[in-house]
Amino acid sequence: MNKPENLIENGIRLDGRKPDELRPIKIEVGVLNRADGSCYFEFGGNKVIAAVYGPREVHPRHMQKSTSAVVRYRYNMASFSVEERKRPGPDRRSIEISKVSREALEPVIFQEYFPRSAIDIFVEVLQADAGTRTAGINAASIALADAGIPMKSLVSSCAVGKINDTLVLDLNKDEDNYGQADMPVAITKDGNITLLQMDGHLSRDEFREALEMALKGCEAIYEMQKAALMEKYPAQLEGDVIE
Amino acid sequence: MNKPENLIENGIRLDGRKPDELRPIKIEVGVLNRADGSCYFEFGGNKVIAAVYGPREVHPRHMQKSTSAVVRYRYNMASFSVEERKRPGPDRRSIEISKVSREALEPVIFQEYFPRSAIDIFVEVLQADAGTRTAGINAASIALADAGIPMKSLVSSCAVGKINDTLVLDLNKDEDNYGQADMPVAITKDGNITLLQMDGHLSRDEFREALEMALKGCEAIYEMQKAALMEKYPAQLEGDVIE
Amino acid sequence: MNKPENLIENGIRLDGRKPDELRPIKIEVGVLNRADGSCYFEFGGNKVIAAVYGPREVHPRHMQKSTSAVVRYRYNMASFSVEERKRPGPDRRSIEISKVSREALEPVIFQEYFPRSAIDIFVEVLQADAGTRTAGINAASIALADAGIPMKSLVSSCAVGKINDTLVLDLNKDEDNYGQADMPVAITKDGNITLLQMDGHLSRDEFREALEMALKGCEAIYEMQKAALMEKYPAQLEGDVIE
Amino acid sequence: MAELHKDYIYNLMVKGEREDGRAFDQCREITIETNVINKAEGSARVKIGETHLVVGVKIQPGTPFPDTPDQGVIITNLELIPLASPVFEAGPPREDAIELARVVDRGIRESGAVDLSKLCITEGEKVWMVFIDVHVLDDGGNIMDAASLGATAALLTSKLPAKRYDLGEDSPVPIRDIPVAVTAVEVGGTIMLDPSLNEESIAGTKLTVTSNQNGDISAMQKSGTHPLTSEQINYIVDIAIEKAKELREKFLVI
Amino acid sequence: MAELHKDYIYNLMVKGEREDGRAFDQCREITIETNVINKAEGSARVKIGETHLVVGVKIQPGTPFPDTPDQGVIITNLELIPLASPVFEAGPPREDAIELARVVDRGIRESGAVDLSKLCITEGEKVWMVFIDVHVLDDGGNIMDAASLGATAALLTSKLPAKRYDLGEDSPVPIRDIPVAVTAVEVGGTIMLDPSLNEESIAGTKLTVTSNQNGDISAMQKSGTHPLTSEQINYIVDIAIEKAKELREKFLVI
Amino acid sequence: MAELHKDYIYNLMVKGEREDGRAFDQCREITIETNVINKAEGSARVKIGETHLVVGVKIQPGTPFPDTPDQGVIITNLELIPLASPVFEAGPPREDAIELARVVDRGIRESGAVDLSKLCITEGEKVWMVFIDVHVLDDGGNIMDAASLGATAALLTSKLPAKRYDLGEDSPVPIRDIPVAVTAVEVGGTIMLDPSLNEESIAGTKLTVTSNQNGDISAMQKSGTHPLTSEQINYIVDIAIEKAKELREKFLVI
Repeated sequence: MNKPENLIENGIRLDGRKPDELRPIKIEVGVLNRADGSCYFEFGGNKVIAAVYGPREVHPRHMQKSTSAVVRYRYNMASFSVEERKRPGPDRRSIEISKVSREALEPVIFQEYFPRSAIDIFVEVLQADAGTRTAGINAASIALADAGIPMKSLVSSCAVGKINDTLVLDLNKDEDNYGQADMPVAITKDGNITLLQMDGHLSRDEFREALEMALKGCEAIYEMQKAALMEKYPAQLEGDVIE
Repeated sequence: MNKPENLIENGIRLDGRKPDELRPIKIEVGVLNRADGSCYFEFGGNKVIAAVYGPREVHPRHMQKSTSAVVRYRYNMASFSVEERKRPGPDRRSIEISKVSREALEPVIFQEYFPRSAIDIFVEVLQADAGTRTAGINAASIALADAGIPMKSLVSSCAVGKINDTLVLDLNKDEDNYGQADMPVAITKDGNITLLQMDGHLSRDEFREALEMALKGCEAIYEMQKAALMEKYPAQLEGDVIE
Repeated sequence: MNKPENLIENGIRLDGRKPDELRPIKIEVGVLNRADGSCYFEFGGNKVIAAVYGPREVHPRHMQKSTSAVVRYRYNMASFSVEERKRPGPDRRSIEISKVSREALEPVIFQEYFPRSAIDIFVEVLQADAGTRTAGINAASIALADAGIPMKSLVSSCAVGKINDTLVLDLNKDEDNYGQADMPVAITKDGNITLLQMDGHLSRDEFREALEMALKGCEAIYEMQKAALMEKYPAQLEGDVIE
Repeated sequence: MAELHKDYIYNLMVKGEREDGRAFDQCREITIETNVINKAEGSARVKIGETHLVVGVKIQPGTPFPDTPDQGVIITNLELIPLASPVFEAGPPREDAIELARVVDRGIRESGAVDLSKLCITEGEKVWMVFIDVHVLDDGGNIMDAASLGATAALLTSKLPAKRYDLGEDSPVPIRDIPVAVTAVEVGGTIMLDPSLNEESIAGTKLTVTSNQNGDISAMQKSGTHPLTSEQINYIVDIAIEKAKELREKFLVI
Repeated sequence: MAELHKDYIYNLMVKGEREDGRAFDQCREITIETNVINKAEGSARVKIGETHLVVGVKIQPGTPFPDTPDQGVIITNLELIPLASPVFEAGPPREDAIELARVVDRGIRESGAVDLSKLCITEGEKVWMVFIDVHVLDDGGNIMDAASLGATAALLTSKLPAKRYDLGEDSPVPIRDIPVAVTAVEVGGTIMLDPSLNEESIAGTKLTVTSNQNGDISAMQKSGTHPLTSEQINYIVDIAIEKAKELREKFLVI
Repeated sequence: MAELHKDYIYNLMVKGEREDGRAFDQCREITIETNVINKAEGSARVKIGETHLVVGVKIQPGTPFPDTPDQGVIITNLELIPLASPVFEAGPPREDAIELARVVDRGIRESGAVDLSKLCITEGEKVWMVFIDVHVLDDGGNIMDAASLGATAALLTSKLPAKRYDLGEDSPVPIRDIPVAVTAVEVGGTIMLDPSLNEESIAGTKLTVTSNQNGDISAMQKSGTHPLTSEQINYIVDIAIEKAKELREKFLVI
């Protein structure tokens, strides 16, 4: 797509959404056999799959922690997930995303229950359309629950951006390419913020508003994550921390 | 060489061979001082050298097997062994060849005699002219015997190919470049097949015939391998497994 | 600079120096907080900084020596230290320089005092102007003393070169680029030679003269190194090995 | 897998049975879904039993190899990512991943499945580069056949994206043949098609046979350390060609 | 750092104090020296407390990215070399070095600090490539802000070396804005600016806010595993923007 | 080597003897065979005592370096492959292999052995790239001198393969000088030429001196941790130049 004149007109975005509207979300829990927990997550044009292995032994040994589990997170894009073929293997972008995504999830995991062990989270992006890191965190959070890893809360994530001087929820690829700012956020169910990145241009007031908007988006996603888990595990979740 | 009109005419190949004729073979046993066993093997225009070290300690430790030796095989082409200079170091082709060559030899080695140790086989291609992997396996098999590694049998290897719709033994470079199929095979002295790869085009019947042809080629090579070892170790080989 | 007609005229070099004159030297001892010892060394247009850590634990373990310390030396050029930006990371040149520099310093370190431990020397070239390896060795030698590593002697280093058929001390970049020979040397205070490299063209007699010239240059540097350390550690050095 | 379980599978086999009730020459259930990745020029999701992978084909202009200036280029990659199995590790592909990729690649290349000369844009300068990337998501055994099926299925639905590069109208990838790889394992003298993960773990050797529409063989690969006899090989070739025909007709009609 | 010392710092903090006597919203002493490397097109040496680094800017002609044929390129590298800390190791940059480099880079890029369109020499063919290399010499904490300050200061003194490449007269790098990154840490609910190494080691989370001349935000990065509340974030944003203004006026006047 | 054996060699040496009966300034038996690899543009097999290596020279057109647009390029590689010694390991070359390659390279480059200006095909665009690859097959000590001899011998028999690249007739590589490297070790004050593996293992330092046809020095390298005195160095230089003359006359006449 070439740069459109307006990304939003009369309060309606090019894909028909309202400013505070998320893209459609589809969640499947437990889609993989080998992994201890897994989740397929569609978020608009994004298709990601998360797998969790663990708690399990740590290799190499010197990475063990004596009083808690090591959490590892690998965000990876399939070569065919983007317009221009991506070379296989980690690049600087994916290494940074892996780091902040891990840090977005670590605070909810009871790591101290599993000293000397590893909890490995793998997120594969099969199709990318802006927002892959937030989709990955949403998927990973469900996969952790599916793997039975004890957690204080789910983590829910989405971005807020600015297009044509308007704050909008959950940018798609075109809005990201031609927009003025992008700010991915992740929160726990209590509204504590575990991921925050921003680039572009926001005034101090816009930032405050954007953050509020992101929190609301995350809350909506949280309900969908919970529903997906309830459907798979109807009994166990009654009165559980996930709720 | 540009593509010739015919690779075989009146049953005679461009290098003067008959369809079921091997290229000249020259074998020297024990050509290296540092290695525990070694063999220089010329196979037509191929010049390869194989060295065996072991049984010896395994590094890194976690590669040890508690009940048998680890066999490792490294096939490597010298930069100057081919027309266009090859970049030093392993590439995907050499990694695959190393794997199938190792698997061609493992069944004849009494690995269980040497728990926690390594048997390292190194094959260097100094000059390449199609068939380097078969030359390497032939050389490695002799080098293993030269190193005194207990073996059930030697392993003998050669390829069959198809040129101008005719099955021929042991393709040279031009036949490989312009031919229709190439099928490297390795066997033990009992005719058990330990290596089989094929690419090109063979009908079901051609394949059966080609396999027979390969077995005969391997048997001829086996005799030469045995003779070379007998020359070096006249006494020991009497009545031995190598026979 | 394009190739000048003469690099030396009437016994005066393009930068105004006499043939046996060193470039200006500036030494600062103990410039870093985290390192156990450090030294900033300016040698004409060269700006290098050396840090020493140790004796400390060796990682990975298998690099330990049971009866002495391991000395490691990493010479590294900042990307911006040269005219054409240098790619970050070690290259073949820096690996060789690291090796010969380490070997220039090892003979003066009492390695046997610290079995199973490491003495790590890091030299960063911030600005390069020919002679970086000699500047690095001079800096490292002081940093070792600053770290309190027991040493038999300081090591002092400079190069001799040939320009317009004249032997000159301590080549600068232009003299190096357009000169006829370059020969870096390092010595202990007793005049024992711990580094010697040469490339270019020297007759047997020129070589003898060049070596004498280098030794004198090193002796002058040794006095400056000692003075810099005396200034920082006035009391301790009285009657010490450094003297 | 525990030794006890290995014995169980082995003993079943001796009785002529498989853990999942299949006949020795029977494949597990297969599903293929194409066009699953809209950023790719072609794609397929393949499930064979518990094995699950996605193949994406990316196509873009590039420079031909000097020795084939008038032919397009096919590059096949396969990654055994750690998401797909507890035994896979991150990092550069290991020998098994490389072998799998190269056997898939040879199956396509040697069968002449793609008419490479029609992938030439300007001789010696610009040709279509076809990247086949196999992304394994769940290793339930026999990745080989799933990858091969997926690669062929994805190619059959792939388009040359000429429009995007101002090179005219999009067109399908020029397909000439439909290779299908079928893998058998040998366990204690018994030959079984389409091994499950458990069966793979007790098998000494696999043999993959890739065959064409006319029943000819275009690629073979023995993998593993147990020797095979000529008879075993000829038997596998026969049933693999039969099975390939079945699979082709069922899943890969153009 | 020993546990005992961590407790000491923590207890001080509870009493409203910092180890070095600063107020919570006070930075350590800062010195910036520019043009310290004459082989670089621009350079700066920055010291913040015990943290010490050198930033060098190298500029040379290169090929633009296909999607921005009329714009120059900025590439930011940061190395945590083992000279600078006993915990840094040689080898390819790790995730913290990569994160630091990318946050410095985004601060400059997203603020529009450099007018990239003026770095175009021949559209689609040749543009200026600006390499910003951050060489950390001593890690005393808060490398982030030192690196950002250094990068901006070095850019402000950088020249396009047109003469060397026969492209006309040298000229300054076209600067449009002056971004400044300010980092705060959160420790047990308390927010502190410009953390020392000891403070960093007990902090659960850092938040870096990069702001422009007009007080707008151009980049943010939360780093670390402790969650933050909206209130904490908004508070940090406010003081970071104030502090950035101070630093800009003190150190980065053009 | 066992400590006992080291002592034995050392004690012999004190008595003025070497393990293999040579004089201190005597080389082991040398054989050089050229044109041993027909795929290479030049090649040589060198044996010095138990040391055995093959040098292959590959020559192909390439782009000159920007700062020497009218000169060909020489690139020297040396690999210490694990076939050649139980202590060599696979992987990227380590510091000793790199040092060996670079000393061989400097010997050839600094002596002006090859007239690089005659390797220019089209100034600034196309020059001959000469790759000298040293493949060590058996490490019996003093790889340095064997590699240097092999490189020179291979160059002397190398051809520019102009025909293959449609660049006219093949012609010999333009040789101007014949550098020869000679290495001595110092053990407890004694200087020995051409060290065997055992001698190397007890030596503290090696010194390699590469000299030209006219007896001038073109490259030197001290390697190892023992210091040398000026006298020792001057002595080594003298005997190395003598020995180089001998070797040149015996093996390297054009």
